[in-house]
Amino acid sequence: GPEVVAGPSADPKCFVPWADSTKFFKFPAKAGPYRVALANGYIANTWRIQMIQTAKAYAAQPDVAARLKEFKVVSTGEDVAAQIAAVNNFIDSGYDAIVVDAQNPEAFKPVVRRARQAGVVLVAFDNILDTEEAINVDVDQKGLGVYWAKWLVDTIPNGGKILEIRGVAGTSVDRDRHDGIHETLDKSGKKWDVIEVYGKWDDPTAQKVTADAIAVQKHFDGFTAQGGDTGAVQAMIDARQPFVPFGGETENGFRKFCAKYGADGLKCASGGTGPAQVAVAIKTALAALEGQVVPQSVKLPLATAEYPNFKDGVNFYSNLSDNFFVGNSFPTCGINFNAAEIMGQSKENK
Amino acid sequence: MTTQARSRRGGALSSRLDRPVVVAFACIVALLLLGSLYSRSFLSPDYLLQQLKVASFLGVIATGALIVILLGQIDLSVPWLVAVGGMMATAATAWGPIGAWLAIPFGVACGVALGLVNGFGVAYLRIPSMIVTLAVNAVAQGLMVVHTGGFSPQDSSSPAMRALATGSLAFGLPNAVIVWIGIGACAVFVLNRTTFGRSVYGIGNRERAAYLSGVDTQRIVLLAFALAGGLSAFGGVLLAGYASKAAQGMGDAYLLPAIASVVLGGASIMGGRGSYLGTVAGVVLITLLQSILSVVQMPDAGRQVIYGAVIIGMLLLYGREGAAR
Amino acid sequence: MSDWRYALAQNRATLISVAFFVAMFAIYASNHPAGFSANVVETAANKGVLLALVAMAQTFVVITAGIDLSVGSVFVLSNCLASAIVVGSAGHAALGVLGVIATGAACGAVNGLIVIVGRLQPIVTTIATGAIFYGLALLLRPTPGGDVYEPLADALTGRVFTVVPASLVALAAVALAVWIPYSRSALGRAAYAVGSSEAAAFMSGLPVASAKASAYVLSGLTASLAGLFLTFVTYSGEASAQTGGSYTLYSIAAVVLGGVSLYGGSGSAIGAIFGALMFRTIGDLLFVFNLDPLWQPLFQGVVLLVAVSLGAARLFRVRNRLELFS
Amino acid sequence: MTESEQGPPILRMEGVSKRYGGVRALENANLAVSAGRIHAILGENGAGKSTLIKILAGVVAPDEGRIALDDREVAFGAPADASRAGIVCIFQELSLVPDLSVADNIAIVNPPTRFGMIDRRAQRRVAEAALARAGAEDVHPMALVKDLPLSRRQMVEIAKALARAPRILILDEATSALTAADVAKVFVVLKRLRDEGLALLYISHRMHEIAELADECTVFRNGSNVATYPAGTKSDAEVVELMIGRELSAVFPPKPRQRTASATPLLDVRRLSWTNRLRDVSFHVETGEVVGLGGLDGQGQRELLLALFGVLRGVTGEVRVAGRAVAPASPHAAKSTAIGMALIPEDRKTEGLMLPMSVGANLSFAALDRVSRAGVLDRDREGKLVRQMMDLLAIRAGSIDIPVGALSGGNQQKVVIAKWLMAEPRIILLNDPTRGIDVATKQEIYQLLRKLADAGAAILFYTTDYSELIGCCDRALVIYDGAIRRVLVGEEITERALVASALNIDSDTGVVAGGAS
Ligand SMILES: Nc1ncnc2c1ncn2[C@@H]1O[C@H](COP(=O)(O)OP(=O)(O)OP(=O)(O)O)[C@@H](O)[C@H]1O
Ligand SMILES: Nc1ncnc2c1ncn2[C@@H]1O[C@H](COP(=O)(O)OP(=O)(O)OP(=O)(O)O)[C@@H](O)[C@H]1O
Ligand SMILES: [Mg+2]
Ligand SMILES: [Mg+2]
Repeated sequence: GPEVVAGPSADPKCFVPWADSTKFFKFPAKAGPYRVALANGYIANTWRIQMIQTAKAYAAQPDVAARLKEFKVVSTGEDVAAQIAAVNNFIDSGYDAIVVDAQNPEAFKPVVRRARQAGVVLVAFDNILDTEEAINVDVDQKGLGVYWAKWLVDTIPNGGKILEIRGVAGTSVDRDRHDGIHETLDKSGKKWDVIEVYGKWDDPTAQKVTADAIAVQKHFDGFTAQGGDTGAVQAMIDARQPFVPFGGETENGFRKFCAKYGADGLKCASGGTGPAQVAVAIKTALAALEGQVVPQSVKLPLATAEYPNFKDGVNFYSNLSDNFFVGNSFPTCGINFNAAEIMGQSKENK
Repeated sequence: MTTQARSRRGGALSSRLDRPVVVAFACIVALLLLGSLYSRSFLSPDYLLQQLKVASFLGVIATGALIVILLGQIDLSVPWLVAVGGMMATAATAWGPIGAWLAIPFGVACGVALGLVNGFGVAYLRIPSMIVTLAVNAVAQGLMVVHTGGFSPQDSSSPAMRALATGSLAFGLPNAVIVWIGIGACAVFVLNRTTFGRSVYGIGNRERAAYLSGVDTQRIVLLAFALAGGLSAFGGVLLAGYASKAAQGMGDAYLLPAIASVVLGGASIMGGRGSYLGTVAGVVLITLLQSILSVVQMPDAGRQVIYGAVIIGMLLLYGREGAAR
Repeated sequence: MSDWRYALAQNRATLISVAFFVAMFAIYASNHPAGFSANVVETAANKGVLLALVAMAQTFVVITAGIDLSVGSVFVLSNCLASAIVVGSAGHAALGVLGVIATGAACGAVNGLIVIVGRLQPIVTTIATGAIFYGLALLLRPTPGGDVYEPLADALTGRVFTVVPASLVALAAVALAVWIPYSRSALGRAAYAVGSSEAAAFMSGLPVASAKASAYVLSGLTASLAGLFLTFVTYSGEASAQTGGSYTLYSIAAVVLGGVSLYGGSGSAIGAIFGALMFRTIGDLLFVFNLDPLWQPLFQGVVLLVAVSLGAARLFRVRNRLELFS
Repeated sequence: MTESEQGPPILRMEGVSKRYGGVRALENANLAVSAGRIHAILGENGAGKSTLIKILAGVVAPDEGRIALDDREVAFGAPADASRAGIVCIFQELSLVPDLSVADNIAIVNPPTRFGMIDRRAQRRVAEAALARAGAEDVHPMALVKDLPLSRRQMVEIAKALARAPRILILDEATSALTAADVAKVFVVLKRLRDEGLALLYISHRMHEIAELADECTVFRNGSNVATYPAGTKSDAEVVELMIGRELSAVFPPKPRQRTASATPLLDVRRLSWTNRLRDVSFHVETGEVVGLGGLDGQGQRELLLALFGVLRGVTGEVRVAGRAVAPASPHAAKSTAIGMALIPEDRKTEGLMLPMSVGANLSFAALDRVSRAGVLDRDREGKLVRQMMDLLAIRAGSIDIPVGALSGGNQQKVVIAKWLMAEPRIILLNDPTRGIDVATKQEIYQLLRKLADAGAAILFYTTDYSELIGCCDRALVIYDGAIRRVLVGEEITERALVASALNIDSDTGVVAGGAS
């Protein structure tokens, strides 16, 4: 297992500790090149596909490739037990570091223990692990909710009726973002009436529930969505609901709409962390393997853009897919994928 | 004996209304009235048209499910055939001006192709449909993942797809509903007035007897699955038009509702019995139920419980098998 | 034909699934970077046993010519429940285990009641009850979490005699304690009879209702054992609709791969268990072959398609085409 | 009624009625059964015999009426109740479970158990004993029922009933698929049971069986009992009149004079072989000819019909239709106009009909090409043809829209025949088409066959009933072990000749060559 040491970390600009109390790890330095594995769960959506493309692209960058002996990716589907088995297999097969996008953040206690015993560096991202024993590269999900709500509070002068389009029930991401939104709204002192629907982070579903809500409620003063935002805007357009402020995620399609209709009232705050966070996770893993000091919990910055700052080719891409997630730059970590790079990656390989 | 007691004719020689269909439509009205206690808007034309529009996607998909269920089979490949339809159509849109024309037929054709694989497995390899279609679903998912990752595909819908799914021609009637009516009319015709339809009912009732009657059962089954695949994909095309883009998970929410609406409409899951009108009722019921539960702010847990309980309650009203004696 | 030829013919489907599993696992283990080690087997076993139990649950109902699309939900519900009540002291945890099992059996009883008394088709009944059970799971665990009595979890996911995975021992125990006595009892055979021909079973004066009811109750019970085991593997509970849905569908695949007829009346849970282990090994093959990550789902789909198509080989031996229709 | 030689009835049914929708299956029916007697029930198809039995067995609940057992009124809620009261029934639709073994089936109700589990050794002993008692030692107790031919299943069904030690044993056309040899064995058993003091109810459409077996007969017509009399006190003609309410002329239509063989027979089969079940079968059927297939059951007759109809795979040899070589690979191909074949299958419930579908839809199902254009049905034409066929075969159905499963067995069988006639075949293959059919209907079918032959069809007719071979066929092919053993022409077709060649007893030496396989 790693030694718990005092901060700061080797690269304090990139590896920002989550809180003042965050521990710092120092693993015994190993000689490279390393065998690193990515244990992904579900794969069949754009976010995950993009994430895997990014991981491959990052691992192929010359300075990273030089430090890697092997980079292996396995996707095990929805089933958390299969993912646990995959991580165990990686441990047994002698990989030096394992990067995980967990299906269920709570389910990895035994795995974390096993990795520790085997001296394997375990780094979780996106859905981080509920543990202080492994490294988490963490998005501030609650902070994202706070960000959207704060922006709505600032943009809508007198409060009003908000449609909150939630994600998948039963997940911690959904809960954290929801909590962030509500705490902020409640504290604002304005009067808010929030209607909640579940859009499952999916455009058609979000569109359908939004359309239903508009048909029944007639009018909203603001929107906030955790995903499926493009669909939600589409539903506004289809229902001829006048454009109102919208705090949402970082889908390319959403930003396209925001750029196009911003002047007509669709003022947006678009924030989130794109799939490129996998690169930060790999970077962290490599740093740990090399014996550098890293925080147990790394706080990822949010990639945000607000009305009227949507610029084609910079923070959205009109010629690319709507499903593409745009928040891919972490300048403090020297990670700055542009869209074409990610989407074109395997085309060049093939 | 159990089958005879409450049996319905297949291939309608008469067009008397089924009891399940009548009750299902009554349930729809009851549901709306119940909803209107929460908000008058549930009875507004806007809301109802919106529901019909959304129902038409499920309606198109459930049409395929009905045909397969009438055969006594089941199609579990719906989720990813829907996705294939939407994603392939939008991908074709990128092929310049021809692409815009080809988009819809191409998407549907891809669904038909995978449907043919289903049908081939069921009819010629005699693998239980539940499992071939499951495998084909997995293959379709695999293909779409490769497709998304490897070809940075276009996934915005063509204007034609948009118009088909969201536009409206006359009297504010959404085009999607018109498309559904068209497909429904074809389905009713095919099931009731053609040798194909009659054969489907026959095979669903007793495949062995149909085979010995000189019906080319294998070809019929193959065709039925191809048709179902095409309809799933077309549902995906419409859905992509509605959302103005295609995405991988877009079909996930359609498998169980499609089966449930067919059965809520009075069809027997064992095959050979069921009508299109019933399926229409089932589709509207499911759509309304989901929508109302979503709008009345029911937490997700409660929504699931009520959704399941209402389906069972309604089936107990009219969907029961005959008693053993 | 002599006796053993009949016995062989009647167990052929099960034996084939065993053979296929052994062959596939041999390919997997011999290509595994860590080789055929106790760790590798334990990992595979802990994962395989979950699906094996769910497949066994599915088998009970499929034997009666029904289908249980709520097994996945019962599995998830039991997982959530176990993560809340199989905690604390040993005694408390033991009571919790009983509570989980009882809940699973109750879920099965609800299904059985609706199918038998309500006379609804099993497939829709269980779609609907599946939603209800999932809703309850969500009520219990709005977000992932919970805990489990660790000594028990560690014992059951570890090894006995340092080499044999405890999970396999537990699976064998469940098969011996639940499946064998049931399938050889008069009630179990009535369940087979009902699945083969309900009319004939009724006319023969068999207890059709209790045969079906027992199948559904045992299905729920076994599914809850799987949920319990998931809790032991993950130390937590999660109300995941995806997990429920995929386990339900995989259980059907496993049952078919294990030679259980979806038309009812034939097959055994032993076959289904090996079908499940085989299905899991398909997933494991990803690990030993170096595939582009984006091609992995396609690879799995194609292997599954090929595996289920292998059953078609028997068609070449069919001389009388009418045999295809039974 | 004389009750001198018998005790008081142990079972009485009084004023029993049962309606299915508008159909009166039973109307104020009465029946009394005594111990130590075999009581036959006669009646045309749809007279209500099976319904009566089902009520007695607890399968169907009567609308009104009472049942008294040993003078105590009883009401059976389920077959298990009747079974407990000692009433065991062999139903017209078999009640065997296809996926279970013979032994499992025989011991299905009360299997011997040890520690709560079925004791398979004991069960096997029970099964072997029951099979031996029924005279079916050739059935292996571990064989699956679904793998057995129909005639063996009937024997298993009988064994199963015997194993349950009944007080009252009911056989509803339980011998309809059995050959004479099996029937003889079963009769020995039944007579012994009677002598042991059981009450037996026996339903059959075979008059000679009833003559041989019954002590007492009750005739049903239109759901009511019309007469009860001691066996042997009425002539066949009188009985038939009681059953159908009118006199019946000669049973078989007259045969035409012998023809000379033509150069190109309509159906010409040469050296047809299939696995080890058919060996070098060569024969022909002329236009206008009815050729019978005889022999013991299960000697390959069914396979021969299936091979011609394109159902079997790996058939070798040559088949010519009107001089042209054909090799249909499916019934679809065999039905095509180029070949024009029809097969009336063995089991109407699983092979001939879609029971829940309407009578009309069933009738037109094999002739969909005839009632459609470019795949679109012409409903007027369909309705017309359907009604034509219903009239032609005098099918009794409330309407063409009711499910065919609601018809009586005999009427269902007529629907099977009619649906194939609607397809206008040239070559008609029949697989035991009169099984379970009453005398009057049988007669209609014989006449129909002759009419079809006269109109230019070639008919190949397998039957387990010798009298049909004798009465109906121009020639009879006797099959033994997959090969044609003997061809009998015209007057040569006699029961003696048929039995001798069926058993493969060479009429010259009188030596039996091998047993049944
Ligand atoms: N389940 C049913 N539903 C509707 N009608 C029925 C049903 N069963 C029997 N019937 C009708 O009841 C009448 C008596 O039928 P039943 O089977 O008792 O005749 P049967 O005397 O046994 O004739 P067969 O000699 O043909 O077997 C027939 O008209 C039949 O159509
Ligand atoms: N399904 C069956 N139907 C008929 N007979 C059977 C069946 N199964 C087994 N038998 C016969 O019953 C006897 C006992 O069978 P078997 O040897 O399988 O059981 P066993 O050895 O007592 O039990 P076990 O399987 O627990 O070892 C054998 O003679 C066997 O041929
Ligand atoms: Mg009868
Ligand atoms: Mg009959």
